[in-house]
Amino acid sequence: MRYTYEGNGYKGWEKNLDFFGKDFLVELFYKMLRIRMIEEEIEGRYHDDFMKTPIHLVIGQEATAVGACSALKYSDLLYSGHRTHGAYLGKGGDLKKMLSEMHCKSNGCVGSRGGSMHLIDPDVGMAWSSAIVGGALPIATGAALASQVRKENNVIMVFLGDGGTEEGVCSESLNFAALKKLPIIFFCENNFYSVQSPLQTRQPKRDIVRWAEGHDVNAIAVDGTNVLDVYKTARNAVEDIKNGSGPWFIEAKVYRFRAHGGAGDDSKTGYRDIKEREAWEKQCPVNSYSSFLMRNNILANQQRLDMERKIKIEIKDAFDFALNSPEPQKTDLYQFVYAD
Amino acid sequence: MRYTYEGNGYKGWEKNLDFFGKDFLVELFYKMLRIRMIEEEIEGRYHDDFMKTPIHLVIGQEATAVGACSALKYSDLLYSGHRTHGAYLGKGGDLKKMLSEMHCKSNGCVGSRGGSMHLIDPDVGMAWSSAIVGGALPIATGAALASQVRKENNVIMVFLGDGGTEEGVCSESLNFAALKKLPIIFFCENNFYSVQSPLQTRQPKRDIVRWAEGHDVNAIAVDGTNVLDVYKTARNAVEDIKNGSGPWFIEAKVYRFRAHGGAGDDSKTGYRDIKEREAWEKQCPVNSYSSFLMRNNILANQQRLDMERKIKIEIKDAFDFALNSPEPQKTDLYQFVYAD
Amino acid sequence: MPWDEGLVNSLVYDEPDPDQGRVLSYPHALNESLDLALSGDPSVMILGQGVDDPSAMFGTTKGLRERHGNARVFDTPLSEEGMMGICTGAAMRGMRPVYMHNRPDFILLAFNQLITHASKCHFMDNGLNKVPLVVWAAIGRGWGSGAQHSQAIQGLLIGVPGLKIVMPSTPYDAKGLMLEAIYDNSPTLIFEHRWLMKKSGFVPEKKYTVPIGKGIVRREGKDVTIVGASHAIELAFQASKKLFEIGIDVEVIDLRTIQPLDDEIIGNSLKKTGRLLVVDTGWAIGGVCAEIGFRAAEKWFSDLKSPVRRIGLPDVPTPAGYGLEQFFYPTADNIAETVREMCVKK
Amino acid sequence: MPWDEGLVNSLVYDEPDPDQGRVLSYPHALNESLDLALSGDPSVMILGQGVDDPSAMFGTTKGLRERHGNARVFDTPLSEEGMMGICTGAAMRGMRPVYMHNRPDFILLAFNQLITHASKCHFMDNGLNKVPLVVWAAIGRGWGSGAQHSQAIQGLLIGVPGLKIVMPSTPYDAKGLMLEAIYDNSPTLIFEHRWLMKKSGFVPEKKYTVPIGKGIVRREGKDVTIVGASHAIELAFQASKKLFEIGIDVEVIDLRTIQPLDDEIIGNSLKKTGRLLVVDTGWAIGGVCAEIGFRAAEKWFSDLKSPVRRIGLPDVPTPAGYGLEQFFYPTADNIAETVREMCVKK
Ligand SMILES: Cc1ncc(C[n+]2csc(CCOP(=O)(O)OP(=O)(O)O)c2C)c(N)n1
Ligand SMILES: Cc1ncc(C[n+]2csc(CCOP(=O)(O)OP(=O)(O)O)c2C)c(N)n1
Ligand SMILES: [Mg+2]
Ligand SMILES: [Mg+2]
Repeated sequence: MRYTYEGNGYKGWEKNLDFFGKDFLVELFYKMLRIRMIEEEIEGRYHDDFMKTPIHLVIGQEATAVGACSALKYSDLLYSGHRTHGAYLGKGGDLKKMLSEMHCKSNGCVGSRGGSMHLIDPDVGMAWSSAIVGGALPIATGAALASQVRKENNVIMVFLGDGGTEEGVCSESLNFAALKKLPIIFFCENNFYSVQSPLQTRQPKRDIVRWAEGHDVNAIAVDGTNVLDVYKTARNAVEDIKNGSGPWFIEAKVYRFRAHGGAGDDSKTGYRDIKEREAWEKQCPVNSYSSFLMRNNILANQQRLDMERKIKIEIKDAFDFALNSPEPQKTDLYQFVYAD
Repeated sequence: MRYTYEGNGYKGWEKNLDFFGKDFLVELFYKMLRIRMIEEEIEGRYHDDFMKTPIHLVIGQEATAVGACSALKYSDLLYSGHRTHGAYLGKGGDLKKMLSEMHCKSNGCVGSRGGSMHLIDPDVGMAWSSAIVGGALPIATGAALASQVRKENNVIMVFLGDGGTEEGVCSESLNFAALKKLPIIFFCENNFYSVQSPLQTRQPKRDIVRWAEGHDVNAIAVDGTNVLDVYKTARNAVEDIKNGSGPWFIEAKVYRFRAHGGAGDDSKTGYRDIKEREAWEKQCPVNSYSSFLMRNNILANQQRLDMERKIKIEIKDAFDFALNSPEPQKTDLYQFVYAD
Repeated sequence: MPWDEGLVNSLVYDEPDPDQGRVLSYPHALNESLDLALSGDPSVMILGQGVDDPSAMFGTTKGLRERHGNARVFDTPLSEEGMMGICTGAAMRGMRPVYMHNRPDFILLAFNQLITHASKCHFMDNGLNKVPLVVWAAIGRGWGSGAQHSQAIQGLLIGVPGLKIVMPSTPYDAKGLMLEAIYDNSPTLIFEHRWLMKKSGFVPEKKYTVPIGKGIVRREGKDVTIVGASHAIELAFQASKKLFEIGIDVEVIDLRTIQPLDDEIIGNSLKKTGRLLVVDTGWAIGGVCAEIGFRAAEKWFSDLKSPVRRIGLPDVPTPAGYGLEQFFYPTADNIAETVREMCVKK
Repeated sequence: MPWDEGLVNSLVYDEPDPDQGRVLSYPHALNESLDLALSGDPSVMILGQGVDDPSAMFGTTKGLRERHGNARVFDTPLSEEGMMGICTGAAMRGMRPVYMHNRPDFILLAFNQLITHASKCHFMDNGLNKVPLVVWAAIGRGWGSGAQHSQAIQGLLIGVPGLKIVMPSTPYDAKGLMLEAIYDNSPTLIFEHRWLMKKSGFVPEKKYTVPIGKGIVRREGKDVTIVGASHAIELAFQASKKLFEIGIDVEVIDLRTIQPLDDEIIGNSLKKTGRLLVVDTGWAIGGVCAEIGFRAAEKWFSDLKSPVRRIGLPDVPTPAGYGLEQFFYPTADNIAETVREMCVKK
């Protein structure tokens, strides 16, 4: 086992719950549960072969998506890399448009032209994503520049992985953001792997957050399995930025329970220890938060079951919608090469 | 005045001179003086138009070239960016070959094909340079990798400017060097400007050395006008690396007394304060060291005059050699596109 | 560089006729267009290494920061890939950045953002976002530029879907095409040639545009068609004068933009002359020359009376030294000689 | 991806004839060549993202680290530009790196090191240093690759002096050209096609090489010459079968390497057929198709009986969705139809 959980779970949070209000706490749970269930349904149906698209599941990484996005308003913009599902749903992206995209339908969020690594929904501020590692970082930074020049008073957030920090453009983006004191949060989901390559074969032993700090951005590490930690950290960053702090870099340590891409886990191929995954599954962001809420009488078991039923229906409807949506036509291919 | 000298001159060094021996101390001076005089001669002749090549003078930056290179053996390799003159001469490059190159002659160090930004002399370990900012950094890192794989037990040094640290590839190179614990020294001459752009329009306020440290390389800042400080720092790094420390990053603060390129200073155009340059000229690496040596009776005035006479002759001979060297032929153009 | 300034200054350009109207230098024409764009639209911004320094990017950006402020006219870090992405991201959010480079060579650092991002966003986004971005660079030559500071990369980019590529040859076009590029909603590259910076010409004061995708016949002729853009037009002109003296009447087509390419103007000319020589400032192989020659042999095959020919850079890197450089670049004499050959061999 | 695996598996390749000799899969052939190279020369090293992971770069690098150690076979950070420079620097110091990429798209991040450094070192250095570097990548198609994971960038690189570009079409060539590329002292790119990974064929066990710069006639014919490389040869073959049924006899030339280009083999064929169709897996505009077509119209103009034609990717980015993708890629039917047209219109 190379990478172990080093957080404290929800220890200490019991005393601080009034800070949020019960509805909000339950809502965070609902959002995580919804993402988990959507991802499991996608995974379950993947072998039906109707979704002719790569998938990069966020099962295990729901707390980062939900915690970080919940700190944003609609007018704040979110950018992401290839692992889009959590970002898109966390920011409030339309599930039907998402599933249509994944079914290559013409009413997909980008008309089946972008695929699952390019889920965007400008209506809710899910602004853009790139399938190129690090590719969205300067683009998000440019959005922050535009916000600053146009005095739009919003915050930009961009998701990246541990691998994303290895691209030179990440350093360039941090430098420019720090130079101009741009309103941007670099939110790094450090899940210790890039595809099947462990962090230790790609970076020296030092915390990513320390590397980021050298760029003169505000930087902090957070337990990425703990939605309250993530939310609080992101919210503080957002407020700080509104007060002119300039950019933040947040490193959230987290684990993906499935393969890099596709359905199922591939730990058995040997690139990581199955025990490592199992140990992290004990910190499952959905279940650990659920238990915490139940322990504190904020969530009841029946309530969770009701939620599940509701979400199941939503998901089924959305799949039906996607499956029955129209195919793109040949003439669509030649659209939008140049902009009018 | 944006950038002021913050060093201590040679204060404290009086008590530590035995460490080196007199000959060595004088030799350092001789090397700096030689570079200064060569540069001044190049500058003086530049308007004759026989050197049809850009020039990037190192007048003001002699202590870094000489101090750093003096810590290297011939088998250690040096790489550099566009500002090659100091590196080439510091590493022991052949002056005639250098001037022939600058006169576009076929016996130039690279046959007039590379020009003044590509002065290399593999015979003395002046391995390579690139006219692209940051371009030599990964190439030097690759040389360090080759040394490690082939167990060559030498050290690689690469010169870069403050601007070079802004290229993403600098971060990528540091990361890889740290990851593999490569035997390499990144020697950054921070002269506060990239062409006419001051550091403050390109980087946030934080020391470059702090940025480098974040990559988990050993890092240290040094007074780049003080040849003894530079030498000692570089030598320590070399020894450390031989003991398996992995890479070093050295930031030497220094000032160029002339324009970015070409002859003469261009401060009067207004991009920097003439007073700023004048203040730094008081820290002239050649003169401050000369005074220091004379104060300590290690160098006599007559000795300096003798040196100057000797160097003058060498320079004149080398220019004569270059001017009388053969021109390349048309057929040369088609050589070495592919390697045999 | 003294020798080099001399060399470039000694280029013989036709003296502009002041009766035509106001005469401006090439950089001044560009400066005026940037100034007009900044004044007319608060979303325009000009950035690049040294755009606000005393050299002012060959003079093209002189005074712009003073007049329009540091928020919209600013120097950048040495981070070409990052800044290309930053421009793209800002453009998607409603800005109209003009990102300027001393040399096209530096754009090669940013090919991932340019080719895999900027050019594709509008398509991938199903039209949701636009990227009204202008990327500007001046092709280097002389000054000992050498292999790493002289690359003319238009040939590498001509095949990339979604990009527009502009290569003006006169101060008039430089101004009008810059304004058109800024107003265009697709990412557009403008490749100037450093030697054109010494040119002067008639430039109207008002805001005007030159359309992207339309070429212009610079000289009418009946024997051979020379197609090119930018500095190549200058060479073609000089050659056409020499050729006229020996009875060969050349038509010179200035493409102005090489993507989209004005097929019609080439086709019409070939119908008349039946002979094509393509001249480009970039590598001859696989670039602009090859593309235009191919189209001729595909679309106007039956009009062709002799083999298509091309003159670009030979298949070697640029040597730094002045001596070798003289053997490297095409000249008006090369062009004239090639055209003569084309007319002899029937 | 299940659907995609199915799609690729359903490709109909000719069954190799086991009487010819040992049959290997395409990745296995590559694996064998890498293994032989590592065994035969301590300066060879294999690196790239995931080369030592269980997926082993389509299986091509399986077992290499175990057999040859982590010093010479290793995974890399996600730093394409940096690693390209690191390979170049190591190559100049006597190593022979093979730097592998899942997709050519990722090489675009490293164009500065590849084009402005690796390709020019030997020239700029006046021969003092050599760069025996191999850069390998498999062109993506299907799998919802989309605009950012499907680019076939050979057309962008064909004009860059100093690079060699190899595009094999059979397991035999994949092995022989890989070994040749490793022994070559110039930077050499190998572009595989992901769909060829499913192919099997005759592959001798011994160490052998296939020369760079020489094409091969895969099918003799007298009516039309189809020129291409890599996966395009498969399509040309399928088309040639259909065409034979309607009386059109196609000659298929597999270039094997597109830089240097085997002019002779093309010229000889055109002397016979007088008709040229170029097929490429990259964008049709400004790339391999344009270059070869241009050469035909320049060098063998008098042999040509009909306009040169090309089939490459249309001038649009790749759509991710399977539906649109079907309209995007060339097919054997497109090729057959184009050839038929060429033969009809005299
Ligand atoms: C520039 C680039 N290099 C390589 C890839 C292939 N790739 C796709 S996702 C991925 C892993 C990235 O790891 P990380 O950033 O940690 O994100 P994670 O998948 O762990 O969420 C890689 C290497 C790519 N898409 N882009
Ligand atoms: C990639 C790249 N961008 C821009 C340039 C143009 N350029 C040449 S030297 C230089 C200044 C570099 O500054 P620095 O690294 O601080 O070195 P200094 O000149 O101060 O020694 C610049 C911007 C270049 N050569 N390469
Ligand atoms: Mg990761
Ligand atoms: Mg500097």
